Amino acid sequence: MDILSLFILVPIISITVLLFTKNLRQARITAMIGSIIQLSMAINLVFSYFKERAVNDSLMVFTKDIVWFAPFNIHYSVGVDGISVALLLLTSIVVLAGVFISWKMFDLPKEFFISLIVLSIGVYGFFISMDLFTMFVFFEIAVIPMYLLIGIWGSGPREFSAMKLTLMLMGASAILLIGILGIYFNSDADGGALTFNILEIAKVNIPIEAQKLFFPLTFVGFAVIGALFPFHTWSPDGHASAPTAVSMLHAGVLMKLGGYGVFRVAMYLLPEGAKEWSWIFIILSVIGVVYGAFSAIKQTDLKYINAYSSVSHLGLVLFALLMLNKTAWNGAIIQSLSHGFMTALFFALIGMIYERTHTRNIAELGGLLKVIPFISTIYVIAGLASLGLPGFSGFVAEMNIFVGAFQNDSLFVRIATILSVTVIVITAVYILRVVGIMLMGPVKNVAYLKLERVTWFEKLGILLLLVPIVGIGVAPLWISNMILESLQPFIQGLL
Amino acid sequence: MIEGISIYDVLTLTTILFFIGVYGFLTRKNLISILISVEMILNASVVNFVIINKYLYPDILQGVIFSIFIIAVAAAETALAVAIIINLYRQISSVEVKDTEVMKY
Amino acid sequence: MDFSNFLLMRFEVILLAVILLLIIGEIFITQAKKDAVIHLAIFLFGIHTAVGFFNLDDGSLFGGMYRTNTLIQCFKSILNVGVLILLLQSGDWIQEKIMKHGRGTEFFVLLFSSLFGMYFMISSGDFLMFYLGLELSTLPVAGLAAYETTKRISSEAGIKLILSAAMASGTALMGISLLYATSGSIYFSDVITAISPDSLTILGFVLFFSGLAFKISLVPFHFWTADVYEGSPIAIASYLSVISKGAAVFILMILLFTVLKPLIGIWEKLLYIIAIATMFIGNLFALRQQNMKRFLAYSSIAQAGFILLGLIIGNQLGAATVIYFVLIYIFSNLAAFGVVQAISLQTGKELMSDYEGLYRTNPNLSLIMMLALFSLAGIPPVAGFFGKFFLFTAAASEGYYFLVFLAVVNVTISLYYYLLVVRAMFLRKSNNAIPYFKNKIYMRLGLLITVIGILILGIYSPLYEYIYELSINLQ
Amino acid sequence: MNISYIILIPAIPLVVFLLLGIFNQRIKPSVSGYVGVFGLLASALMSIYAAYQYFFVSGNVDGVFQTFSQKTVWMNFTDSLHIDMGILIDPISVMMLIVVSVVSLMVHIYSRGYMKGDDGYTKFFAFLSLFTFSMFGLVLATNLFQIYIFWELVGVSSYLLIGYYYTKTSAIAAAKKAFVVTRFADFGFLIGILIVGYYTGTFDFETLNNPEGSAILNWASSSFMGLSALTWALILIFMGGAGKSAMFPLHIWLPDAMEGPTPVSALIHAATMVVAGIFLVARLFPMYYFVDNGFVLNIVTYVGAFSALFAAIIAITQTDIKRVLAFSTMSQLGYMMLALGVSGYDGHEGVGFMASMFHLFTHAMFKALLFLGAGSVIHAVHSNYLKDMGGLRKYMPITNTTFLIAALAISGVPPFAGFWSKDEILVAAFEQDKLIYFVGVFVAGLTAFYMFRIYFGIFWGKDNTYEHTPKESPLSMTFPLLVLAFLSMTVGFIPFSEFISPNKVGFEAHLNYPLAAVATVVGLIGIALAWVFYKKENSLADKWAIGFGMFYKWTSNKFYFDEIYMFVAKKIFFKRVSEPIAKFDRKYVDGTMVGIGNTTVGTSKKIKGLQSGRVQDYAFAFIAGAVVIGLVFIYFWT
Repeated sequence: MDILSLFILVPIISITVLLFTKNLRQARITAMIGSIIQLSMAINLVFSYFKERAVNDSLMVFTKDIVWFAPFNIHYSVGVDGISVALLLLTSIVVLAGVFISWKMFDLPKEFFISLIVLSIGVYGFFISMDLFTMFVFFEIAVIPMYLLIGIWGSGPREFSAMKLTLMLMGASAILLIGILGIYFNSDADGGALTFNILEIAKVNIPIEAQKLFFPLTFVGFAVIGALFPFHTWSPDGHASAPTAVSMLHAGVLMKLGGYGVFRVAMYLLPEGAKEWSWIFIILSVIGVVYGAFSAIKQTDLKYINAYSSVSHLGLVLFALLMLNKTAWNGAIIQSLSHGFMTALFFALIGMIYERTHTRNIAELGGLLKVIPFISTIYVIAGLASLGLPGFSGFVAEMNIFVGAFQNDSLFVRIATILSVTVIVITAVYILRVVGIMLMGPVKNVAYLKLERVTWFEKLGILLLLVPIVGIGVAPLWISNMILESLQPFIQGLL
Repeated sequence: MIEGISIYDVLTLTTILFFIGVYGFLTRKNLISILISVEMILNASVVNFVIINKYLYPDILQGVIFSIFIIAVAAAETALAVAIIINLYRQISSVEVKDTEVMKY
Repeated sequence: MDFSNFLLMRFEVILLAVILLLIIGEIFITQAKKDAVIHLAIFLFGIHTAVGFFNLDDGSLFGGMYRTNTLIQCFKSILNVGVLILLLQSGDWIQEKIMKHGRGTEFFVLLFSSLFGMYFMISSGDFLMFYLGLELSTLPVAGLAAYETTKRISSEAGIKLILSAAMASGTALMGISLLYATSGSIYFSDVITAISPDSLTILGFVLFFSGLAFKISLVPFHFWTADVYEGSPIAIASYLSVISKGAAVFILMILLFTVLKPLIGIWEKLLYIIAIATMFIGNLFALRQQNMKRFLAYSSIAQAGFILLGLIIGNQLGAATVIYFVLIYIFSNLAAFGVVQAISLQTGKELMSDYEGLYRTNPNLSLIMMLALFSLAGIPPVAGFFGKFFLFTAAASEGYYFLVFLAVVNVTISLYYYLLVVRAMFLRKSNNAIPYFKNKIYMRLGLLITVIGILILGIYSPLYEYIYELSINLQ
Repeated sequence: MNISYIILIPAIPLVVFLLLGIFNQRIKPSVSGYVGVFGLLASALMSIYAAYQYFFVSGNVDGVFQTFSQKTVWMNFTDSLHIDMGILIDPISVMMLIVVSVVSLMVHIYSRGYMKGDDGYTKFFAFLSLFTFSMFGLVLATNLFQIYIFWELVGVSSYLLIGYYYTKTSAIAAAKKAFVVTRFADFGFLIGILIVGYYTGTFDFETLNNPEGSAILNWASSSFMGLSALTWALILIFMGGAGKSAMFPLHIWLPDAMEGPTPVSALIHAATMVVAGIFLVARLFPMYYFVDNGFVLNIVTYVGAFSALFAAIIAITQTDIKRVLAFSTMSQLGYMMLALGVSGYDGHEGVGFMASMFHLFTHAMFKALLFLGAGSVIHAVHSNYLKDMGGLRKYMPITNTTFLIAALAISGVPPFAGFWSKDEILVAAFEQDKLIYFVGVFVAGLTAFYMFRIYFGIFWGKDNTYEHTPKESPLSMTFPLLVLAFLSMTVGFIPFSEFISPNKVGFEAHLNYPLAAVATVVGLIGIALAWVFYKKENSLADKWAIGFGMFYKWTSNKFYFDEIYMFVAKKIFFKRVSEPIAKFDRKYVDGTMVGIGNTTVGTSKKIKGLQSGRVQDYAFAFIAGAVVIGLVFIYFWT
């Protein structure tokens, strides 16, 4: 078994074991052990990657290729570069944190953890796939458990939200499907065989006309899950209704599939299409960036705030990807990671606050710093990270994006860049608004004085997420180098 | 081959027969009448087969054989339909089409 | 004369033997042990199915009226497997509801006769054999649809089916007669060479096509479907939706790809329009169904629309994807119908609202239902996804991107209503949820097979490769 | 010169911060105070040692002060653009090290007394350490991006410290305001950095500031809307500096920032962080001077001068003593900006630059002293308002004396520190622009007036009766006062021009006696007026206030700038932008998506009649379908 396929296999084993668990205790411990194994595998992968990279300078390492559907030339083909490695690490951390946060999932615990792990299989598979078909399969595997997770364990208008989210994402994947088929049937342009393999297709010069036609489909297909304006509306409702761990995984990991897919498929395989269409998507993504931030200002539900902030932050990812240069791409990937950790952390904290106070309406909360200092302090830190404070990962990402975007010297892009830089101000406004209203101020409800202090598993979950945020923020060079190195061939493909 | 009658005349006749059957099917209120109309539709094609065979391809009797089978099958079909109609009649004491509209939308 | 030639008709011969054995058996089985008929039927049919897997030579009989090849055998085996699952699933129902009236044997005889007709339909080498097969496959089903003689809607379903079927066969015959007029022969092998796209041929083709489209329930020839499914016993609805439809798809494919190949310019346009109409109408009607049988009926109409995406390209790839899809569809739909049947049998409830809270009382059934629905919707990793993906790939291979686009839009719509069922079962909690019950062995076996099929068929790629190789026969 | 040990100067506060921050709950308050103080003491000693080394031992080679730097790549953007982390040692950074470490040390010591018994004692010291670390990082920055990073960090420390009393609504609002307003300024700063990075290909100060370097020589290579790109960049960078240094019109956060604990106001909002803007312009001075022939410096001058005047006028009418000091700070910062703006580059022309730094240095001492003194008073009477004070000289002799020294220093009375630096500024202004000079002199008079207004108001004036008799503060608080008072008296004698100049070559600066005399006289007049108005309790001030009428009202309301900003923020951005967007999102964007779903379901309902249930209708559809399709194919598609 190769090192990457284990990422699929171990969760499957976890699920199999979970099927035989009897109660919450057994279920969560099984899930935890499974996730810890995953995390250690991911960490191991990082180190092995560096080792392998030193001796192997092919685009993807640890590749494994098995023919699956020969008539279609579909392969089960996996491999990673620095970008996937980073995202795999993100996933494994967020999943483990999610398990910790769901420590007290009393309702149907077994099913909950199974769905959660199925979701993670989809994500892992997506990140390691080098074959468009398997990539698409894993993409859908990742999306569908959301319906159950939100629908069964959610709150509020959970059925509606779950349905909306699922349908919009599946609708997007439907569009994506056409894009993928379009790429597939043009992959023989240079006389070779039709193929789904990304690396093979990248070597082919897909006809310009086809690129122009299929780029928008591929882009939109992926970008919907990355909350591209105006297709982002599944996200606020979905996040608001989802249980904590699911919001974490969804915003933290699942939404990254969008950016990653855009990058790996749309940009890499259809560069001419990207150049042709980038202007319209730049406009949309900048609207998303500013618009998400402005919307967040007016929200009163914590989860909505965070959801709109995700729209804004992920808008930056898409924006950066459209800049078509290394620095911005690097920023986009780091932003993906950083947003993944940050937003997962946020949702975790919101979940803890909700569990204690039974409200997410900031108007009803107040003075939490006094009653639950640990959670509140971390919330402030997460907030600061979110508004791009140096020393946290968000800053590194944003600066890369801005500097990268500024390398592009058309006036249009300049204006777009400057507009998107405004988020550093708007973000500050909505983050500080929440901090001011919810955490500071007098304690609004006497019942809050008796709130339960933070528990060990919650602390563990929080720390898991906080460490990488600070880690990337303080010493960005290693991760940035890992990513930059992997970006090189993509840039060459573009030029 | 019938003197003085071209194949077109016969085909026109069968077409008319076919559409009479269709018309009957669409307008009769009684299930039995509908069944009779179906017979007309089938018979239109029976005549068709025979005429085409006779006029165009008189060497091999494919069409004629075909028409025999059609008659046989039509009989079976009618028998079954009548059986079902009788069963329906036992339950609702009616063979009107409008009484078979319980399931819709 | 060498009778060994008749071994080419092994499927038909054995099935006929099974039918006769059952009829004879009925004479000897005492009233007290009537249930033995069920075991006997299932056992015999199981043997028949197993024998069907053994290899058989290609060849033809009766001067080309009957022909067989590996692909056709494959079809027949697929149908056999479907019928076997169906028998397993409906064994309990027959025992409890039909045997009381002492009409068990007839049920099997009629069912097998219909299957017998399908064999001939698929194997037909000329229009006459085709017509006979078609009628033989339809008429017994009409009887079966009206089998629950005490239920008004059952009779209504029967009458609707037989009248519509008569209309359809009348139209189809008219079409065949016109084709006969233009080509001069009813033998397929002659038709291929003689046919050309002139007006009369086109008219004949369209009329003929409508007869088959009726069986596949393509829009606008689909209207009988929902009513008949709802009224008939679930076993029959299930049979109509998978076996009958599957057989019709096979023969339509054979005809289009071989006999009517010269008309491809016509039928690809025809299929294009009808595919779109079928998908949309099926899905839009399915959206608001409450009765599970009716719901599955519309869903099966929509699925038929998807099948056309594979047919439209008219080559090996299309054939392979269609067969593969039908195979998967049989398993998925049988699983869904199986669950509906199990619940209906135990509680008599068939409405979606009755399913609320099902997961908390009957988790296994709910899971099977969910897998089946996901497979129908096309969600990986269950088989339906692969079937649909390949169909779309097939359509896209000839540049039908817009059609694929509409199809994927429809996948999304269909996902909505499949999720409605999932919602009822998993998301809702209900005080009067269907209480826990245990199924009998046949039903469990039947469901188990479908589940295994749903889980394995997609991922296990050699199967598709095998079908793909067989499909070369249709070139 | 070996500069590697200098890294410890910021590192120690960082370690202290992490220590106190992480073990916040477990550490005893008394211990945490000592940890903070001794940590900073070490930093301060090292700073002084470094200054000694630099200025007197090894920094000066052939009359030119050398620049030493040590850096390591922190983040790569492109092949040429990268963020370095490191330390840059040149005259102004060494000077700033002294300022920051000394004032911070004093504030740390002072806080041990001032914050005694507070719940968040440890947290407070942690934040102070964080701030100190960030400030050190800022002054030692080797490149634009590094300075931006620490710029943000001081901003957030400021946020945390202003909002230290987090249960007080006003403190929360003030903290938020401070952060958002400076963030808005940083928006400009960041874009400026981006422009610089793109057009010069470097962020590094040494490269950028080199007068013979390509960055400066090619400043005109690209232009945008009539100005060169670099000019725009410098304007935007100045915007960042103006935000941090509370220049008009980005000053509105500074008065509100007084909601923080008084030691914080002394450290951050008087002595160190607010001068970061001045420091930034000074740091990039060669660029400002050479690019576009100093065009941007004109802006700097006028913004500085206007802010100085504007703030001084407002300061007269405020009744909260900390706010008076805040506006005074703003006014003095304007002074420094102004001085930078009028400065030249070579030799004696660089007197403005030198004066600005000099004033920065002296101002840090006496303004910190003023704030700490005010804190001592507030500590004693538990109120910020002038009306609750009066006659305190009897109760608090040390505070009284030190406050007086500081007031004299800021008023420019010789021989106190302020006199020397202010004189240099006026000299520079006089040589450059007479109008600016007169503004400067006028502001000097106003400064003396309002400063003595509060001095008399606090320590003389009416004899208030107090519920709790005010007591002199403990030694931990008076000790820093005494130290700073000593410094306020003496630092003016430092021959600053020999150490600090734009081109890093020392020069001789002489006292310009006529100008010095004018300034001193104006200052004394201000003091005298204050004496008349406020020495004894009388109604003169009120009469005059009524005399000024509208003007007084406008002034005491700070010219309604808060209200304007509030209007823009609340009424325009919240109500007219944010709210409509939020609604638009729900109603139209989301509405469209939901609408698509509803339309589908609606269509489904509408067409249900097709399935009528009547078998004849089905047959009709069947036959009509077949016939229509057939005819269409025959007549249209063959």
